Amino acid sequence: MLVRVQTEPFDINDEIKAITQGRDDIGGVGSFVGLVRGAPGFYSLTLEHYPGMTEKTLEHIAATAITRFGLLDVTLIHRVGTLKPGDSIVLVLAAASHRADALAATEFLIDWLKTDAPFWKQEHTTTGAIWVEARDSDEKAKQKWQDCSNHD
Amino acid sequence: MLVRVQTEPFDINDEIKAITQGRDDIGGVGSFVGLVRGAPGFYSLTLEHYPGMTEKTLEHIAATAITRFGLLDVTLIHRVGTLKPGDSIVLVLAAASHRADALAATEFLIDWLKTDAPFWKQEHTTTGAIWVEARDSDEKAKQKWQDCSNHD
Amino acid sequence: MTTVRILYFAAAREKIGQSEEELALPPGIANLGQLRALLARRHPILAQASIRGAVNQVFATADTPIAAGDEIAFFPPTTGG
Amino acid sequence: MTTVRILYFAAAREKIGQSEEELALPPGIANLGQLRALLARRHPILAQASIRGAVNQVFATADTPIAAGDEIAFFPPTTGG
Repeated sequence: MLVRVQTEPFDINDEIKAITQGRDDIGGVGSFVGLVRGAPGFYSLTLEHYPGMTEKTLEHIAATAITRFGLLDVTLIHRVGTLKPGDSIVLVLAAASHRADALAATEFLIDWLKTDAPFWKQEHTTTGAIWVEARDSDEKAKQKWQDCSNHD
Repeated sequence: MLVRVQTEPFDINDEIKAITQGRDDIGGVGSFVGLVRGAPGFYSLTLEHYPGMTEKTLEHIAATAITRFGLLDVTLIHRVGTLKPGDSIVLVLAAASHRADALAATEFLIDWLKTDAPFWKQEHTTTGAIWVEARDSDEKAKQKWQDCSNHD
Repeated sequence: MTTVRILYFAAAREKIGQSEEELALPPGIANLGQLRALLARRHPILAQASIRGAVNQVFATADTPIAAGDEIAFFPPTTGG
Repeated sequence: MTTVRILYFAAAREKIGQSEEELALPPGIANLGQLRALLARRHPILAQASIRGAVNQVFATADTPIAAGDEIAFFPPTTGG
């Protein structure tokens, strides 16, 4: 399991290599890369986080997914600092023997990270700085994993 | 849309860059990397395909996913030739404005590719060469996308 | 052109012992099922229900029409990905 | 140690005007809800239901016990990912 908070970009190929190299029991790696979307008048965002709680939370989310989906490994990398439209923000990797587990876990991981990991986005726009509001849809995306004890 | 059949490995970071660079409307890229799993007595596999039909089928699957999930781009790369345990076989990338579409489409793409794209695996084992049998679970994975007209 | 090109892949190719053949389309052979029944006399594996067929690089069924110039293929269920 | 360390993040930090403070735990303050009510007198944003709390880097609710030496944090709903 690897969780990391960093300002610099990540290389997904390197991260997949890091979890797959030297073993031959992984049948599939699911992944998600989140990117900053552009909008009129929006030129950058700053990501703030809660050092310590962030790592603790990401480790807990990763461990939960490993148990729930029988994963072979998980990588969670989140960038902080100032990012521009088109920049990557977050990387989720879930490695499993079979693809269904890898893909379901990828969705689980990003859904939980969105609501539970202590990161906050402030957007810098032509009319000033605005803290991004949490979205109900993110909370709902997380809740779907709690309504049923197993994913199916 | 990019579909490609190749013998050499792919670099997922380069492929994501290729579809995200120069634009800022992509909020998330879902991906799946399939790998060769090891087993006792199994030392390599050879992937055969139907040149022409392969590309045509992959393009059709990619176009179907783009329409169905409102994707911004899709990449499908499949390796052929001889591969060893731990080697990557297939890359699926689905780029969308929002993560739910990107992740659902990733699953759709790999499920359909598994049953419809004309590739065949022959395993080389200590007891000889064996053509891999198609799995019922792959056919079922594809059918779940046909039972409902929309993914929810 | 009065012939069809027939391709075999994977286990079908191995069993049949060739990867492709050219066939003058006999009278009365108008769809894939008819062609397959004809070929199965020489290539018994084609009688197996699991073997799939394609016409001009698209999955086809027994009633898919065929005509001279077509590219026909027979192969086992796919196992890529 | 008879104090708690209190951290504020994002919009809460900006509204309160500081990112952290040290507080001697007054008698009668035994859980997060009680501490929050006390702090809300000085920092009205803490009265907002949307503001979440953590004790020792774990999400906490009003009835989560607190003790001297704890690290307490208040912040808006997270918006990472």
